[in-house]
Amino acid sequence: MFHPITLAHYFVVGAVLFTCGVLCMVLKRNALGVLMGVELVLNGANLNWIALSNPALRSDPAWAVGLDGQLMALFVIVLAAGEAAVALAIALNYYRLYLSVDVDQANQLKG
Amino acid sequence: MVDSVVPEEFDLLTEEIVINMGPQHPSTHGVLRLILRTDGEVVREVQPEIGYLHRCAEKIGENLTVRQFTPYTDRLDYLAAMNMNLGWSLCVEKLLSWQVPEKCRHLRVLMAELNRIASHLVAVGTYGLDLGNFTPYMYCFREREKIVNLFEAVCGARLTYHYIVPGGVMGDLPPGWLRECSRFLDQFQATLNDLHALLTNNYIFIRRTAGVGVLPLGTAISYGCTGPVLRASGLAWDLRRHGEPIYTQMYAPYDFQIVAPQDGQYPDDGLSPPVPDDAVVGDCWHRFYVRMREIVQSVRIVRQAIQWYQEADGSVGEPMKIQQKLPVAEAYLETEAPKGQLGFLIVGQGASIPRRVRIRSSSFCNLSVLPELCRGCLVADVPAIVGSLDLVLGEVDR
Amino acid sequence: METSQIVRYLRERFPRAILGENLQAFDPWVQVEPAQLREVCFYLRDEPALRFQMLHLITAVDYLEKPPGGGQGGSEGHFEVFYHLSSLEHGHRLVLKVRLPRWKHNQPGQLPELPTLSDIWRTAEWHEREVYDLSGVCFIGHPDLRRILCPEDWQGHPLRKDYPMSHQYQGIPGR
Amino acid sequence: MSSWLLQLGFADWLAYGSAGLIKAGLVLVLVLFTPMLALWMERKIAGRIQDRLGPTRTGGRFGWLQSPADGIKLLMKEDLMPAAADPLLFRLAPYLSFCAVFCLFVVLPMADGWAPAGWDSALFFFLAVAGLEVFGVILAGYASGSKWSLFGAMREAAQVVSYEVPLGLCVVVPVVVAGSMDLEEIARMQEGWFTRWFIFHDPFTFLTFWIYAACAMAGLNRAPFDLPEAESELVAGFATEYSGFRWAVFFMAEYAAMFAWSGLGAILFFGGWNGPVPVASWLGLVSTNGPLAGFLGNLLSLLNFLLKALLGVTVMIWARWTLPRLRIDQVIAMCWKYCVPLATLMLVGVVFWQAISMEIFSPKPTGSCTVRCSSNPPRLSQGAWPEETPSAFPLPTRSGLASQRGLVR
Amino acid sequence: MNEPSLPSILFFLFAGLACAGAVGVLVFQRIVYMAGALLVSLAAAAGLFFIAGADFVGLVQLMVYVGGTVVLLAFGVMLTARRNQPAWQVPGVQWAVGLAVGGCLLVVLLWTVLAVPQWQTASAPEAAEGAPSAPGVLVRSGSRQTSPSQTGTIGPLGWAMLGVRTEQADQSDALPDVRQTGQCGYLLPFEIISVHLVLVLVGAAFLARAKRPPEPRPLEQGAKVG
Repeated sequence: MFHPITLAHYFVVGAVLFTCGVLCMVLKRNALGVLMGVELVLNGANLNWIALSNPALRSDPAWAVGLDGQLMALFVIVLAAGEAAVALAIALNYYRLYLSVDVDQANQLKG
Repeated sequence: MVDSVVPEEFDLLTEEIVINMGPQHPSTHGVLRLILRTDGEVVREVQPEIGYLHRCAEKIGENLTVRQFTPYTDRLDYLAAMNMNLGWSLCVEKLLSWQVPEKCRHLRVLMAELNRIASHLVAVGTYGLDLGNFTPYMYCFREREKIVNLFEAVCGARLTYHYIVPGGVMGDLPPGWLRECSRFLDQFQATLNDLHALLTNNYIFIRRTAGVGVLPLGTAISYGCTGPVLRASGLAWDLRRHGEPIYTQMYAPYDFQIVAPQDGQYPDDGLSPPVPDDAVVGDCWHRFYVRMREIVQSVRIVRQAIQWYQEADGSVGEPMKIQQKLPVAEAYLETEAPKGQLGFLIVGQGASIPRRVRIRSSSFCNLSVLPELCRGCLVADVPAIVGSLDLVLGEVDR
Repeated sequence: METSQIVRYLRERFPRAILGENLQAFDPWVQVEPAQLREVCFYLRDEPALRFQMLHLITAVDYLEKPPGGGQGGSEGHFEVFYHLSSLEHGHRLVLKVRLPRWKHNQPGQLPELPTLSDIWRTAEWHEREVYDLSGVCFIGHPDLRRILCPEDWQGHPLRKDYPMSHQYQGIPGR
Repeated sequence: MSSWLLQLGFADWLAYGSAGLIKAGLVLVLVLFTPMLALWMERKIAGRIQDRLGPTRTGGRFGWLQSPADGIKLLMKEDLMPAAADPLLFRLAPYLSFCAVFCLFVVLPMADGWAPAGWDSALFFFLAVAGLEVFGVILAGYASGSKWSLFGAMREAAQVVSYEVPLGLCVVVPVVVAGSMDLEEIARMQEGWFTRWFIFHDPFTFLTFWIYAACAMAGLNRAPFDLPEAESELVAGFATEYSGFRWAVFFMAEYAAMFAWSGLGAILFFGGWNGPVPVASWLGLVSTNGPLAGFLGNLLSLLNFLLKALLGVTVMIWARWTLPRLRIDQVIAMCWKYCVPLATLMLVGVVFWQAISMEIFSPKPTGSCTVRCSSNPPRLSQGAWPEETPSAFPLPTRSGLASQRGLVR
Repeated sequence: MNEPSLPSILFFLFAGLACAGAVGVLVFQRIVYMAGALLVSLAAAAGLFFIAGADFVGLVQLMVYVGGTVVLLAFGVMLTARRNQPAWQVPGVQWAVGLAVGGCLLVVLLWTVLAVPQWQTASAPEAAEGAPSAPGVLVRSGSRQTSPSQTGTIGPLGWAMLGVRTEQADQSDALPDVRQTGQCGYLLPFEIISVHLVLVLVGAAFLARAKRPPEPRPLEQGAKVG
């Protein structure tokens, strides 16, 4: 079960990260906490991409996605950085208005 | 719906915070406390809180004879104790209508100007320190040590001299002292050149000080700013020339310039570098530069004083008696101390103990302009501005 | 300008505000009526021939006359507040004196009052705070009149002649 | 070393684990030793600059024991933590900084083959890990519960994140010249006389070095860019509330990072371990003449490298004791208004230089593959997966054992 | 087979850290602790990338995510966190519901993962004993002939960004015909993302700016400094 490392191992870790991220997004009231949840979700997905790219981890290597997986992961990382920047800018703007980053109070679209 | 909408929007940063700068802070030159209200790095307001070094000097003055009070004046601006002694002594002499011998006058000028050099050296050195440059500080203190050694040879003390007293000075110069003093002056200009290279002409230094903390002349006068702070704002006003006769007669034979920018330029002294383009009259750079140039002028005066002292005949005066009675009158005299105009007011009541002693502290007035200067500057500019005012908290708090 | 000339200007302009003068003193002074102090000061600052741009110092002097025999009491006497002015433009100096009762309405504890000059000369802002702190003169209209040198919770005004020397502050023994 | 252990019959995890631990120990010695040396140098150099002597008596002469003495003093100091501090993060922060700096040394080759972990993306690893140091500082500033610390942390965050951009652009310039991100490879390409050093390669690399030097000092928070700990403004910035050992850890991290960045500059621009004159090859001290000759040559190289890195540290010390401090807006403006555009210009320039020189001179195999391959894609040799499974990560596979590189070959 | 190998030890170390960090982000209430836990989780994920042979992606993860995004988050935390912040307690019911749903999600995911037998065995016996090997490292870039042992994904990834898929080319010297093989690189996505990033950064900077300058408020008299 613990040896050798297979795709399933990676998927389990990815699933845990993904679930924690989703729960974070749902359960946190702090806007930055929600943002961290998003990062976790993306990271869990990335882990799957990376694992899928490696043919040695599975018994049917022909189905491995190869370098495309790594490229996808790269794009996800870079886009996540941009997303974080925008989300942070929004959070700061929001904080400026309400002196708080509680998303439960964010119920109007007016700036 | 949230009603607690804050109407203001700030540039990039969010919440205003109130910070305590001091009384234990490396760049407040003693125990000054500044309350900063900042928005991120931008200072919205500065509120100085003073009094941490208050030693009731005026109250003490009401309980001692004027002769006994002389050592207490040392403790005001402890970096320029000679000038403090001088101001007090002249004020007492004004109240008593005394004249000291000519030789004594030249000796006093010699001491006062040497001490002005020492005080300005500390100001310049610590200003470099405020801007993050440690090395000029060591150079300045090395030179100041030499001056302090000279003072120690004269009066035995290195900080609180109690040398110039009402009626004269405590004693004549020891043999060989003038030669030592001349030797000091001869090697001194090299240090000034180093300081110009490290600070005055340094690009970063200029960027940190030029245009920062600009003090317009009208504001400076209204706040009672004096000394280099006033002169850096463009007014050639120096009590050594514009003061009361009992003071100006001391300096009458001496040839020196009043250092103040006229249309952004200074009279040429042949030793100092030119003014950079970025500098605005009244900014931190000019306040610093005025002190650098005053050092040069003081060196000139000291050289002349050595000459005059040697040529003068007679005694160096006699310290007044402790129980000297004062008339029922008041006398106020201001002198040009290194930090600005230092004034003493003595209200006599017919006894040897005065009714009231009042001290006009130059640093006190210079500090009071700080909230005006710091409005809207950056946090990093606050030490730059405070340092350029050259405060000594012993004089502010008295 | 000679001090006598300045006084003549003032007497012409404010015949009733000038209560006295001494031109033979070391520092010639004129005594001003407290109620008209602000007008006089505005005039001194703004009149082109006078131009007293700089206020050097504000001093309160306590002229408490000790009662003969050294007994208690001592509400006799008065306060004098000195204003040292000078003109950088004309190079002349003047001292204004204002005479005040030691206590307002002669009731101990009530601080005597003066109009503030802090909007005429910004120097006055801190100096008036200091006078208030140490001598106990209340300046009406001052924007921020609170203690400056003594702690906020200090009791009394130390430069008054009848100030009782406290032997402790906040439980800290004084001597 | 790991191969040697494997030959002794250790299990692979044990062999690699112990080899890794030994290498980590050696790196740790280096990381602890260089701050001591740099600190002593700083004291002596600052003393000389300021017309005084610096330490003279500790350890007999020259005060050479001053740094250990300081360390012992710091260890014996009371360990204070403000009541408002966050206990966990406050304790954690210095070690985080230190770990990041420690990792910088992992890929730094001290001589040919003498890198704790040689790696073809070593330079990228260096940059990535260098960005982590800031996190310890931010946590320290936040966890201290002091406004000055918070100010310092915010300055640090703004400054370091900003300067990562021009630094990244600057280090790409030698990469373009070398066509490799492997620090060992880059250094190996500068063998021979000092004219082969990349700083003399073309005008663009020459200018890039100066941008790199300024940006590295700014990224390291060394004066005149030491705003996060500006003592005349922020008391001590993020380190205000730290004392004793934890402060010493921060301090060591700073000095070790100085050394690491100087070393990187030496590798990228000054030939790495190669001396200005190829003395080692004249003397025959190359590995082709036997392992002993190679070892002696590497010792010489190590000396070379250390001297170059220490020279960089000296320059930083010299600047610190000469220049006033900049203001935060000036620092950030310098980054975005001058350093980034200039570095970009240098990058573009060096690409064109390479392209043109490729056209003029005969293409060398070590030249820029980018240029060559854009017109003529490389020969695409197909590796034999899964029969032969080379690893990307220098983690071991049995098949790749023979080429495992270690601190000692 | 039962002998532990270094890669698997490292895998479980990093996997444990990543999961612990993720759970930490979920359970911590203080935002700074959450940021710290996120840092641990992301850094550990980078380690997992290394083990999976994606060294370049791992480094990018370290540099961009850990060194950039988390620092940015920490910056946001410092700007918005206040010391006497009211504890934003999420009601227990919400927690319970959230955990139940999340648990279900996790179970479904795990069930899916474990349903595919091919995913539970490694392919190459060598790889099973040693490290899992990378697919993208089969080709070295042209300049790396000098040290044949050095492999990496940097070269292939770089080529892929430029539109050339080196690892998918066949043995022949000829260029793979893009239209024939259906393989193409990522030049267009790369460009799109570059432009996208620029726009995002400009937008973020615009969003974060203030609209009008603030009016200075007077300091309260004798303000108590906390």
